[in-house]
Amino acid sequence: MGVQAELSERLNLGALYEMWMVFRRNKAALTGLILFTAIVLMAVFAPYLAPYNPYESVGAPFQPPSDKHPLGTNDVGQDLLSELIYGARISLFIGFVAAVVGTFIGTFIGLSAGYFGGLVDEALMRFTDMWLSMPTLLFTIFLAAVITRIGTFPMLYGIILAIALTAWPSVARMVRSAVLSLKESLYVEAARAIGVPSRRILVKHILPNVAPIIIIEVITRMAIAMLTEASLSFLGLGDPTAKSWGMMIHYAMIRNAITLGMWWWFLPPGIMISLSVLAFMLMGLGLEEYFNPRLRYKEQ
Amino acid sequence: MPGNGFVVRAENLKVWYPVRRSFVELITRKPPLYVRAVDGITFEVKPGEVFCLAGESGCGKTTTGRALLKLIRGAVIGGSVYVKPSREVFEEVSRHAPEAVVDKDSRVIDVYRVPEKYMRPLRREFQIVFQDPFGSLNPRMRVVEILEEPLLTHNIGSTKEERLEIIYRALEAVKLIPPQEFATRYPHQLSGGQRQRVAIARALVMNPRFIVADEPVSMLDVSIRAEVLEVLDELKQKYGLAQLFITHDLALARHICDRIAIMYLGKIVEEASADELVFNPLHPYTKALMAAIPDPDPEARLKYREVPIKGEIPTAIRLPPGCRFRPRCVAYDNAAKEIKRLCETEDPGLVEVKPGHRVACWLYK
Amino acid sequence: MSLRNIIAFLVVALVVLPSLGYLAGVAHAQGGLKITAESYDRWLLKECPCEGGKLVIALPSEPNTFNWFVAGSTWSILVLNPLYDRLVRIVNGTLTWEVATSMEYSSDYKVLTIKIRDGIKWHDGKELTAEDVAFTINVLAKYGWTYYHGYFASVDRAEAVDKYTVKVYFKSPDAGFIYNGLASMNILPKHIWEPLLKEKGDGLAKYAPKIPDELVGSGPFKIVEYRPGQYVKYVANKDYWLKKPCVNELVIVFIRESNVALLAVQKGEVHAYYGWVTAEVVPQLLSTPGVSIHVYTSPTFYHWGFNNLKWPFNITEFRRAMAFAVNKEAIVNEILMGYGIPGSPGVVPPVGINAQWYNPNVQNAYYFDLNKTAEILDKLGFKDVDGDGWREAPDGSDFSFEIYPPAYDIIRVRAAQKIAEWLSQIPGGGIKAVVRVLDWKTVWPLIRDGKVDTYLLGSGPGNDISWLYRRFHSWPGGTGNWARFSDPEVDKLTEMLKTTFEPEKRKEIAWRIQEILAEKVPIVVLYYRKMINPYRSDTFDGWFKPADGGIYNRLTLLNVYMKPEVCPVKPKPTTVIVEKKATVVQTVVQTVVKPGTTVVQTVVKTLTTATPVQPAPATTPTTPVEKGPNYALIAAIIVIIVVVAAAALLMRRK
Amino acid sequence: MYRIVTSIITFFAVVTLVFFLSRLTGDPLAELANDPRITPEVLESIKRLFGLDKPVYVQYIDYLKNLFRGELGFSLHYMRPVMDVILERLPYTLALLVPSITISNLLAYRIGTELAWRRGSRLEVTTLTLSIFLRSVPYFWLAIVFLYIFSVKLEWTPLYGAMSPGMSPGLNWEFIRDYLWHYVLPFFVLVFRETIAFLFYVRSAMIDVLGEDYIVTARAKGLPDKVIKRSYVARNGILPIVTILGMRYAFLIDGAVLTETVFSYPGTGRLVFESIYNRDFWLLQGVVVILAASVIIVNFIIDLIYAVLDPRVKYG
Repeated sequence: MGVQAELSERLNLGALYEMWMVFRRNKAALTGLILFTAIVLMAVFAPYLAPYNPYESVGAPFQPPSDKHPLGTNDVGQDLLSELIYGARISLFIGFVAAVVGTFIGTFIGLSAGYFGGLVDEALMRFTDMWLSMPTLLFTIFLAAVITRIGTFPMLYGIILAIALTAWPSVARMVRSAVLSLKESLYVEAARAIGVPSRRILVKHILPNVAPIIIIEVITRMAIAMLTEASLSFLGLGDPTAKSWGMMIHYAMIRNAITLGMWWWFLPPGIMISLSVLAFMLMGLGLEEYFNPRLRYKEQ
Repeated sequence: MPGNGFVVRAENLKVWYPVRRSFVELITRKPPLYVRAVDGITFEVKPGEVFCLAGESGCGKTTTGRALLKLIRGAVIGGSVYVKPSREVFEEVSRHAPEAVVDKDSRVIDVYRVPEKYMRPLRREFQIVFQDPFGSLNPRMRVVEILEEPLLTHNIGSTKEERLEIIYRALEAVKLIPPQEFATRYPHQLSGGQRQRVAIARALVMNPRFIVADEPVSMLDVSIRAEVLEVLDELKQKYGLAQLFITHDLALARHICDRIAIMYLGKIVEEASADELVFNPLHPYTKALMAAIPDPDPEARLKYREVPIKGEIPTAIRLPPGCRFRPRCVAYDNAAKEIKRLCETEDPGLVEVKPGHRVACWLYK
Repeated sequence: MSLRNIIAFLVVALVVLPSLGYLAGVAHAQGGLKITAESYDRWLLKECPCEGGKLVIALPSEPNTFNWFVAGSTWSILVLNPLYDRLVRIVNGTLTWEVATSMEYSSDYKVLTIKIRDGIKWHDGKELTAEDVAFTINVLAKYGWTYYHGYFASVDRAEAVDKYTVKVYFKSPDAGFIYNGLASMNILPKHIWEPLLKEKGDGLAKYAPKIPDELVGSGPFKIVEYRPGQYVKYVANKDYWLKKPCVNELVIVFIRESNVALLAVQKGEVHAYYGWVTAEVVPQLLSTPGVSIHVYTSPTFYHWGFNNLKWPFNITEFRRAMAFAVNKEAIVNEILMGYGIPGSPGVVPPVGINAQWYNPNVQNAYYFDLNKTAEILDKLGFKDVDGDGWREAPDGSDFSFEIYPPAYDIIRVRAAQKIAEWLSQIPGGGIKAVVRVLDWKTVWPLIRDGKVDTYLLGSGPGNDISWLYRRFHSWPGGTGNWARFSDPEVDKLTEMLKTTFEPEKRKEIAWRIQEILAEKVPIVVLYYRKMINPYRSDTFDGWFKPADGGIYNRLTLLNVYMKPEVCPVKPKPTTVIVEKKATVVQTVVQTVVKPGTTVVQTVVKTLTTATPVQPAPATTPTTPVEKGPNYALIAAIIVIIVVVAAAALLMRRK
Repeated sequence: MYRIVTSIITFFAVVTLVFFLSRLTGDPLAELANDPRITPEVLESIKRLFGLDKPVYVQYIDYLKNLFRGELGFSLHYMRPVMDVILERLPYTLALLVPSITISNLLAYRIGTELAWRRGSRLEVTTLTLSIFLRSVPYFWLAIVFLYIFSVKLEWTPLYGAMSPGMSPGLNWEFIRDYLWHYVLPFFVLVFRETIAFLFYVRSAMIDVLGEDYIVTARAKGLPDKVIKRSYVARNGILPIVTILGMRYAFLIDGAVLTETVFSYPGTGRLVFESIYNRDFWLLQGVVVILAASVIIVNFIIDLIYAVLDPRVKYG
């Protein structure tokens, strides 16, 4: 045990340190981390990086790339590069919130099913199976179509909700199986032998040990959520006021970018989506390999 | 209520695990099948005594240990487990679950009649140490947290300082010195022996009357077994702690235990004091086990080799009629016709052949 | 009821009503009204320069049903268009005789006598008679589920007097009947539909007619095949009574993405695209050899609607202030890229059949002037009291309202954002307007139920000016009055429109209504869109390009022919290699010029290249595909089997 | 048996969920009110005709009744039974899905095994990196880029549809050529994408198998690689792969929705898109139910296959 590790232990940085070690060992995961950091920085410092305000018309519409507008302008003369940079914010936001909400629902259901077992487990797992048996994107499309049509809240939230609602089943499955194996673990049995109440066992013994799985889930779910959002936007179910990367592609499509050969409009957002999904997938893969390579079975 | 001088007494204890039936079998009403992990055993552990359960793996000894503490889930449990807790615990339990009280005067409680939610006070005095020291400690908790948990659960010690005091004393008792240093460590920073001692300390902080030690050293390297065993022995000497020591190692059992019971396929086949059992085994199975003990004396080894065993331990789902050891029994092959007939039809009960030495074999009836 | 309303009511009662009564009396006294309409002949080609060939038209969406009684979508109507004839049709903004040859109202306007042409044959050889016409009218009048029932609700019954005369009896006079009802009514064959109706009753609404057996029409094309999601195929009805279509075959393909459709036109796979084309592609299209565009103005009025019952939009002055804050020219020029015309304050569109009722005097009632808005708002007490740059309500509380455009129409979303921007720039403090973009399915019920402050909606006018009744008659009398506008004079006038038959008088009433609407501003019409239809001008000619309609229309179907140099019929000596020669043709894009607007004349240079097209093998008369097994399914199964077998073999070898 | 019962329960739960969610979107005919032709009376009678005036639970019971008759309700947009509309499109989707799922799985299986075998080699690392990147690419976008390259720029493949307009299907060479010409790009995109996604499972399943003691033993015995690959790795590795086939199928349906939309292919996936566009929730509901049912059935079949392949699993 190195001094460094000793120190981190004392600072209670165990988990963080462990993760860092994983990333340092795994080249792919490190690439993912770097990419991720870059994209997050881009989102955070968008106002400083973007040459223009993406919500303002700053030039003639449909301009090809030029010195003034490195990626040209869109249908109302907004700068595409600025849109691309600001797009990181919306896309990451959608991905993050959807992933967190989805994982939260999944964790809750998985924990309950796994811990209480019996009839609760059976019922919840039937329910989960039902959702799992639906083609995910198809069902997300359906939910998004339904949700954005029943409330007067901004469409963006409807889409996030739709993505979250289809993201949870696999999380629930995974958490449940983790809980089931943890429940049989000796230290939980020891706690029961001591007479620790079940709620406390759940919170103190099971939850902290499911946490890594949840973290990985959030990361991979984010990737999937971003992809799903892009697909929904492409199909015309997105929020037309949210400048996400998916919406940029959608606009490019409805304003005939292919006909006009304006590849600078629909290629960059696709590449950005790919890069950020890649970042999350690499990070997820790295962490997963470390924590438990056999737990996962579903992805997209 | 036969006898009164016990801490824990199992009477005709049965643990049957149901085998999952398929849908068709459910419809056609096929009778349910069970794995009879423990199939009607009776024994008692006296105060201050170390009682050993020994046998091959899969014979049900671990299940017995857990069944005593009501830690088995998803199985059909029959028979009774009587315990004698301390006065205050007895009063607390009898207040909430009067139906569980068997004998008020001698404070005997039937564990299986206590509803789960009132088990907690009992758990305080009846504890367990698991076989696997690597799995039995939560890797995300420090030693101090692990040891504090039972205290918090049972409201022992009102302040943090008080609890720390108790924890340090328990750590010292299991020879983890200095306790202050060990207390801040995570399990993965401890060796196997140290972990097992933490596990013992966890049982110890509650000041129990009885612990089940479920093969506490079998997963440890031989070199560090001694220190754990030493701690356990000290507990018996110093605190008069009654123990149910589960092991597959007869040599170890003889060394540690006051009395030994040999289990085979969910039943006790022989029970006697340690020396009696080792030097005068009666049951063919015990003899076979003895043969497996490596002995430094080659002559002795040769002598025991004369009693071999055949086949392997069968599954506990479909048991043969009569004596369940019969298919593997060498003595059966050589036995007289009428005994053979008995072996084939009837199960031999545990019969006291000498004072304190009981055996379940038709040869001795 | 406010004093103003009472006065208005009295004015109506004292002045307008008696004069109306007088006019009605005059109409009575004159007795009967002969309907005048134009003849088709002036539009028709005398003879086809080339006969034969296949015309491919793309629509953005497929028809929802081939059952015309319940044809809800535009695309269904368009797809059935080549199949059926009408009594009269509106061509290029004028009423034109088709099957009918004359129509005459009785003196009380309760009977309409229609004479029809003889010698018209259904595709199956039977003759089209007055019975068919009467049957169609009766179904529409009787069954509430037919989509045109609203136009025929005033009809009591129709009778075939003789083989070529139909009499329509009305419950009450209905001035809009011919424009609304007859001009949009396809004549359906009685011998096909009557048995169906007897068999199914109301269930006919859910019936999908068999293709092509039950799709018998009398029009210039017969349907032979329908591939769901792909195309409808027609062959020319060579015996068509009006004129033989020049092309042999017509295929209508459905391409949702304008991207793809435009590329298909550019590649020459599709000869015309009748769909939503946004203006940015025009230069690209025009620079493609052989592609031209037809631009026309759609009469749909896109407007900024106010909820006239909700404060402060119930204050006429406030609405006027809003009207001054909208720069319609900017919306047309910037968002529509010039492809539109600014909305008329009188709502009635200056194009198409509605042009005859359009009142040009109101055009300049409002202009973009934020100072004027500021002035009115100041007067009304909307002032920036706390100096935060936003105006507060007269009682000093924060004031803001919402604009709801539907999410699917990006033009309206952008227009809403523009309006909000202008409102924020009002001198002396802006008005806070929040643009909320929701799905149409969500917005629509809100608009319908009056739950929103303001909204952006596109509404279609009717063929007959009496549509003003539906849009502006007091709530809840007019169900299309989503602005919940109510004005006693407009109520009276719009009611009169429904019963006044005299064209001059109707025009007068319509003009008056437009004046009132311009004054009261229940809604602000932002623009009428100009639509763009790309088409091939190198291979086909004879396109009919109406100012108010798309390139795909009945006259195009009759007239369009392959250019002689590519004509498949005229046998040409062996293979012709025509040099690629480019000719510059000047096309003047028609612009409707109205007083008060700047005259825009776009001169677009079209580069037409006579591309050598391989002469197709002599016209193969297309035989209707016999009904047989589903070939697509068979093909699918064969492909599956082959692939799986191949895969299995592949596996085996490894 | 147990599987059949749970499958049926799952199916009905899906139907119920989808039904009630669809009903949440409100009046499907509301938009007709803005049609200049439609008067309130007409709207009322149309509603009555479609049973929209009945309470939701009655509608639900009617729907279930129809389901037993093999009907999925009535599409308000197409004015036809939903089942008819779907059946018209299903052949196209099946023709796209079945071959692509077969081919891609076989490809992925071959390549995945090979990758697992050569774990750590440069070939493996390159292939993996490439496929991780390609897996991150949004599916529809990939399809658009393919369309842009092959159809727009190179003009090798057609822009849209399953056949040239007016090309009446028939068993002649001309039609088959035309059909395949339209088929190749969507098919290729599906196969390409699916192979890459599936590769990972195969690889990790195979790596697991390779780590098993019996493989190590077999190698230690000096058995030739070919024999080990064929009789040890392949056989044991196929089990975990079969289990996830059901999920891959569901995933492929998602892919079909996007692919068919991009290539204007007239299948059921495209119908999803169309029904969203037309706000035809009854049809959307039907498509979702049908596709979900197909996933359930496929999963059921896969379970059976699994039981056949794996002697350890027994289903009653």
